[in-house]
Amino acid sequence: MNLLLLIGAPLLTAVAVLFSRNKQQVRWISLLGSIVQIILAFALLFAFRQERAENNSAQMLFEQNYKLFDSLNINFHFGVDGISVAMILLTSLVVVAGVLVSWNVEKMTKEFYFLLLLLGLGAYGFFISLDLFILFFFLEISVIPKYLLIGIWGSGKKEYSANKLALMLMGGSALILVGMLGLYFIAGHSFDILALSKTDIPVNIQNLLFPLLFVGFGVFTALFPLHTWVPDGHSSAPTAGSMFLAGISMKLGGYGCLRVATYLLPEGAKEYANIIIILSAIAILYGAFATMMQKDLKYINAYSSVSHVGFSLLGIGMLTQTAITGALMQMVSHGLMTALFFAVIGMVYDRTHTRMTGEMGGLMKVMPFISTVFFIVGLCSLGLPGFSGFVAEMTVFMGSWENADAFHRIATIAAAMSIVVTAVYILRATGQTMMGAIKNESHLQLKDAAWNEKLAAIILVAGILAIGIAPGWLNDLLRPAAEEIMNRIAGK
Amino acid sequence: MPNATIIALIPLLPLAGFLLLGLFGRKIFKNSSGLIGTALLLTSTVLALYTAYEYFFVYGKVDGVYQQFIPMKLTWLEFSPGVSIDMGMAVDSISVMMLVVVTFVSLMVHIYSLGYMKGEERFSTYYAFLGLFTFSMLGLVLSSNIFQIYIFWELVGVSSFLLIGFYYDKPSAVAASKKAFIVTRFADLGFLVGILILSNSSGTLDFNTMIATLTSPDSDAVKTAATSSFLGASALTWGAALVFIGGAGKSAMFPLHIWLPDAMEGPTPISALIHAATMVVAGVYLVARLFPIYAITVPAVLEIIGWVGAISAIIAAIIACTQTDIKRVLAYSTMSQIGYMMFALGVSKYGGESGLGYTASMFHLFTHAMFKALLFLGAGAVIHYVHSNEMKDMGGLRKYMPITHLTFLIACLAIAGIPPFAGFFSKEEILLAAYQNNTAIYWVALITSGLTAFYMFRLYFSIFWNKSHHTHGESHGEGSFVMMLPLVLLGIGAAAAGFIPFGEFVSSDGNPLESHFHLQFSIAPVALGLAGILAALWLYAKQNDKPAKLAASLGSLYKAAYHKFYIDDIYLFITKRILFNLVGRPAAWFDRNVVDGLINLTGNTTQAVSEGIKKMQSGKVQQYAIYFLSGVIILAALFIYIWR
Amino acid sequence: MNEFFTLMKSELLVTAIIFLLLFIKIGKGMKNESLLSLVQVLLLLNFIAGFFFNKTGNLFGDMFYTTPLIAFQKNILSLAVYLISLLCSDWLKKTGHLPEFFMLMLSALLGMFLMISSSNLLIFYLSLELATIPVAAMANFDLEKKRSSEGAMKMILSSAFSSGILLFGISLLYGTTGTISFPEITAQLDGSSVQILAFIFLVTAFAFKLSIVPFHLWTADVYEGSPMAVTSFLSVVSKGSVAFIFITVLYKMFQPMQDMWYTLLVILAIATMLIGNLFALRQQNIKRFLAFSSIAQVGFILVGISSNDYMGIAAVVYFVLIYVFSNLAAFGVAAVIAEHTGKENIDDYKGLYKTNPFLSWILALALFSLAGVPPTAGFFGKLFLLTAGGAKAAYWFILVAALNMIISLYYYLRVVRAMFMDKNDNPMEPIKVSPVVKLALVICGAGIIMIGLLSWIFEYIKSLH
Amino acid sequence: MMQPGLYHILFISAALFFIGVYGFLTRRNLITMLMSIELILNSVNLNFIAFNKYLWPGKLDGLFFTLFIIAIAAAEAAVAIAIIINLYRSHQSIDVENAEDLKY
Repeated sequence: MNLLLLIGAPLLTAVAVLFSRNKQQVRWISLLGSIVQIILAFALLFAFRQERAENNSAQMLFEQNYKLFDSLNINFHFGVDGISVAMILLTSLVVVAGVLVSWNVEKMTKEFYFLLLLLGLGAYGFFISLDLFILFFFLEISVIPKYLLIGIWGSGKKEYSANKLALMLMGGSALILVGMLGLYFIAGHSFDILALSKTDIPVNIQNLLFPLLFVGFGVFTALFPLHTWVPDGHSSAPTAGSMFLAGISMKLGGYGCLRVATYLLPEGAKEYANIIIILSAIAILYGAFATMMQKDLKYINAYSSVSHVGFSLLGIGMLTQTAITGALMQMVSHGLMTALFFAVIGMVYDRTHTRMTGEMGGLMKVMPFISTVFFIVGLCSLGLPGFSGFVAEMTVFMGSWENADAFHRIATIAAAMSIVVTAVYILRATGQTMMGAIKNESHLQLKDAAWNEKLAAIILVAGILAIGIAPGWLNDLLRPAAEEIMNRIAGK
Repeated sequence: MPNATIIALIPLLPLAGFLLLGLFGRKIFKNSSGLIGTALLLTSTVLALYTAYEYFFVYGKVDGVYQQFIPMKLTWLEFSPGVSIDMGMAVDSISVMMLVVVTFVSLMVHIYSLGYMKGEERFSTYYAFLGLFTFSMLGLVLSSNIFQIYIFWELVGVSSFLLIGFYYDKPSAVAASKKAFIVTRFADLGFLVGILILSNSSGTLDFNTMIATLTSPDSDAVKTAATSSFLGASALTWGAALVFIGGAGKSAMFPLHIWLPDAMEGPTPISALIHAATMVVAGVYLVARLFPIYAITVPAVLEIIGWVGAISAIIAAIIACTQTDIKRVLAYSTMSQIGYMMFALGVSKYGGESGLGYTASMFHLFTHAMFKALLFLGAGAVIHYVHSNEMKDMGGLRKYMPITHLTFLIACLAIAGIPPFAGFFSKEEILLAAYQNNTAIYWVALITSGLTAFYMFRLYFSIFWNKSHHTHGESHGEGSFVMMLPLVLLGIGAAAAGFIPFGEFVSSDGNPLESHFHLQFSIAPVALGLAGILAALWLYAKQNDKPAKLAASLGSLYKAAYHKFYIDDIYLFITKRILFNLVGRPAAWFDRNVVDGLINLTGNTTQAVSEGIKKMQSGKVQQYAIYFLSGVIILAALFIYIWR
Repeated sequence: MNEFFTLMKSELLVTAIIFLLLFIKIGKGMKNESLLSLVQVLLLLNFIAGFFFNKTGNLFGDMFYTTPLIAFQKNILSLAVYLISLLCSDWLKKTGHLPEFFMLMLSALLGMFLMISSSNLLIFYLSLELATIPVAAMANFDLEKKRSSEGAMKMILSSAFSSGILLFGISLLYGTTGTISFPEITAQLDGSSVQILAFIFLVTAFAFKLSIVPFHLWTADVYEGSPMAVTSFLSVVSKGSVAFIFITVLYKMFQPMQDMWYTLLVILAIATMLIGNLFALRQQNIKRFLAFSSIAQVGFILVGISSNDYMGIAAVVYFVLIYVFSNLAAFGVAAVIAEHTGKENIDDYKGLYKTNPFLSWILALALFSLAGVPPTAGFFGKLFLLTAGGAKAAYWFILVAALNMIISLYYYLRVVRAMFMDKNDNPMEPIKVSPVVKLALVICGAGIIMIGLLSWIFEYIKSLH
Repeated sequence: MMQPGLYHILFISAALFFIGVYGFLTRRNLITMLMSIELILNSVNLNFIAFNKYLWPGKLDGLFFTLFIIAIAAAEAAVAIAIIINLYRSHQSIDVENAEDLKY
């Protein structure tokens, strides 16, 4: 199937939104467009499985290559493997959910949806491009929409957060840029990932470039200690903004860490693996403990994101096939989960007009649906079987444990401890907001979720359950791709 | 080979109930939900009994040994070739026995709740949760893969959380449910790491393969694992011990027992189902599952298990003597009885006569399920009647609720180990096993049995005798038929279950083990039991101040026991003071101020610098020229004198 | 003779226009509007004509030479002038001395044309002055404004000073080599310290015109003081032209000294980017702000120049082309606002989006392009400059440049934030943008988006040399 | 009676140059600053002439350059003075220190 559709659909939708007359039109057009995207994503999934079933064992499927800047050997080179497919599915789900939950955005609706769709566009492009330059292009595209979304439609100290986010991400991309150019010149003027993966790069160069690339992408995926844009950004962003930010954008970083940094510079990865492990183990525990102290629901989820994303980085650092598979699963799972969490928080906030856990209570009585979803997402994030989080984390643990030395194992155990802390803060949050007696009398009149919110929640819950109950399909998708990466790391 | 679909249906029917009632209960089945749940469970109970019959009497035995069948096994998640989480069904003597226990008790509770929970606002939700719990428990029982058991383990945990917190608007209930979940979760951490170690050293997650590899002493897996030691203990020892920690958490073994008493905040039938008969014995079941590994490969850990069991048994018994909330008394007695089962495993060996402990433990598990469920349901009836958990609000109820009284008495006798009731036989075997293998534990157990009799009858007397009941609530009788039926059925079970020749069916290695009685041996415990009963009679049969005197004379010991030996407070100290104040708060502060501060600092310094150098742009054209000239001179100097 | 006409086509055209204006002036004159539109048409024609009959060749005994690339560079400049004439038409209509203004501007343009294709120090010097002095006069065009004349004064004095230094350098070069024609000098270079001194003196002149730190201090004041049209002319056209000739001088004339001037460029580039950014951080006046931002941009151009190969040339030309659109769009919006409301402070832009979405979007686009954020063309321009600079594998140099992009993003976002996010109780009233200006702005916006995505433009530039 | 050599002349021109620079940097009167620039330019002219005479007598590049410099200097001065006059109109003084509104 033609991958350009994945870029074309959001682009057309965005343009259509620009030319639509009234808010209602804008909403429906975006919804339509995002549904088309979901359809495309699933079509891609099935086409992909089909190809694999006909054991087409090419590393990348549906490759397309158009010349862009010929003299610089920059090409529109597209192609997908299991990882990209999984990420594209995630993106499409989050996009449609985001469109749905922001249904009653009244302020500058057109611009809002336009930026939202642009963000999605960037993600799709990023996940399918096999040319570093184009990859970087799409990565950068998504920065400014984030800035505007937070700055214009956000709440709290939004300007500050928006600035911080934009600048830190820009810093990340600056590092990426340098590493990218380094690769370009080392590999004899080529940005092509597949070509680069064939060339063997001198070790000293790898050790020089790997930190640049990994940290660069790491900023996007909240690599400790460069995660500080996450709490502020998430907490100030509008609901859909946080959903996209945590659900999609943070995944761009993780994907880059793996596909660019680790895959292209395996020696560098080995060199720095231990540092990555230490940092991510710290992030996991420290994020979890920091979360325990938060009172603001969005901060709770933001910090828990730091902690959860730590798992995917940990998996990458462990450099075993299972661990990397787990890391990827964690990306997908966390994407769905955290998007859902932000969606629910948004729903609660729209009704109670507060995000402080202390000011709520007993919401289960007045909004059973929302509370149930809240509870489900909580269980998912504390890694309960049947939900995606469990599958991902367990895979990471199993993979990490394959490294037989004490260092890796201690790191793994440290990471595993977080499941207890997670339980603590999730149950506290749930207990304070959903359970107990109703603190605020005015909450008695609150309404339960509307159709669009219900739909959004159901879509994401379905995703979570699909992974949690039958993880096989995702595993089949990711494992071979992880194997490719491992082969390069193992020097095969 | 038993029929896979039939066995699969046993757990799946309750799940269906959960989904049905969970999704549509609030609207469609508002009133019928209870019946639906009960009907579904009835079916699976029947199926369970059928399976048991088939297994034990049709094709269980192959040349005299009960085989294990795996009628179905699906790969759920493959980590790497050979290492995968499978969803399988292991059918062997203990799993079948557990199937019967779980479905039966669960059915009783379902029926009982029809009356007890009548008119609850979230009636259907309640039954949905019951279904979920039953499903997860059955899944746990049937697991053929250590990760599968972990999965259902967690599910059991969460459904218990849901049920404890069923009255979610009651802060104490919320707190209790949180506590239960988190404590067990903490134990599960150990379980998880244990799984990682065991699976890694055996190269599989499948029970049978794992046991096979780890119990054959010459397999290189064992060798390497034995050599690779950490803090002086071999990897396998660690793995087994950590797995046991998981079990200890669920089974409320000391010191992870603190959640169990609080868990009584849930509806009483729940306590009967989860916190007496089924979930809390999961730990015992887990150890029994991996018994060969413990017994053959790491006997040291088995030793520990034995002691943990014994200590829990006696501590719980002591505490139980001092509690006034009847459900808490029962909770502690549960803990104590599970202690019995644990140390029974602990003192057992693998195979043959020396495997008596194993059989005894399973036997006790079986009988205990009967009488403990009965006790809780009875207590439920009482509470339902007097609307209070406190002993002081009770007394002289025997006239008002005869059936309850009778069944309760049977249960008390059973737990006290008075022949010919069920408890007697199982306890007998346990004591025998302990006597044969570990005398120290035997003495502890003996004392405990005395205490057990005492506190149980303290409970019994102060509910049904003691002060004559000051009249309230005569209006309604002791409870509807649906509430009495389970009592009667369980009463029969508690009375008769002991006569089952248990060893025939369940033994450590599958070979039947005929149980024989040594009357001279059983004198001591029975005597002690009677002594306890008499003490209770003397103290509590009539209202008097002897108990107070006694408590006063015991002084600090009584106080300590009354405050549960301050274990809760220690936990509270660790979590609140240390984890929250010394770890969480600093972490949060550090993040906001140091890490984030550094990021902001870079920004602020840039600002400051730009503010600082603004004088350069002074607006004086001649100064510009000076800069110009100095630029020229510096560059010239650089390039002529330095980089030339 | 025929060759004379083809090779000097663009110069001749400009001269023709100048004389036409002169005759109109000394004749009975015309109404401003009609004259303006006439000039705009002429400039458009001039721009179009720039695409045809571009040959390689030289005249006057190697004093003047041209190539298709040079012709293209000249064309970029004439395009810029044309856009300026559109963007500032509101202001131009009002000014009293329209013909003079265009005569000055065009003669400056003529000077730049000659400068770009000069191959001899004498021509170079003459054309440089021709490109400078009229601009100084233009800078003073708001005759009654104090600031205007102050800016003009600063400009003329500093430029005179710098040309003094330049001349001294030239004289030394002449002394050591005995010639003033580029190729012969190249042959004569031996790297003696006198020559190095001469080289430094020469470079400072370019540095002055490009406003490279520390020779940049006049820039901001002059930009702020002079009328918007002049400011944009200074920031775009004269910068671009000097950048072009700078490349020629370095790559051709001083090729033997390349190691030396590489180091020099690295130093200057870093200093320029840093100082420019740091000053831009705290500017309130939009013109001053853009002045410093353009200084920082020059720093990036230097990064590109440092590569010393065709990639460098192509990248710089491409970047200047994009820079023309981006910067002119920014100045254009600022000009419109200043013209209608007289407001030049960034704080006045608060809440602009509410009342003037069109202007806000154009300005935002321009700023994003300047900041180098995709999908705007600026992203490609900056990236290619860095790619060119990276050829020498000096990663830390690229890193510094890349990190500077963060600072620049910060202050560009300040303006965006003011327009889109900040609350304002009394934002500017909606501005009625005249169709001509609107057209120009749309052209700029289209350019900003298109040039990057239409890769053949870059390919075309790369193919000329 | 010795002939003045190249270096004498170069010395003089250098002196002139620096006097000019000094004047430009120190004088407050715009006109004087302009005059100091003229000094610089003249020092350059001297250089050209001297180089041409002593080192490269064959060609006349230096001489021509000088002529052009003089011409351009005149033009420059003209514009500069025009601007200064205009400045005087607005500031009522031609002291450079009175024209420092644009800064920072």
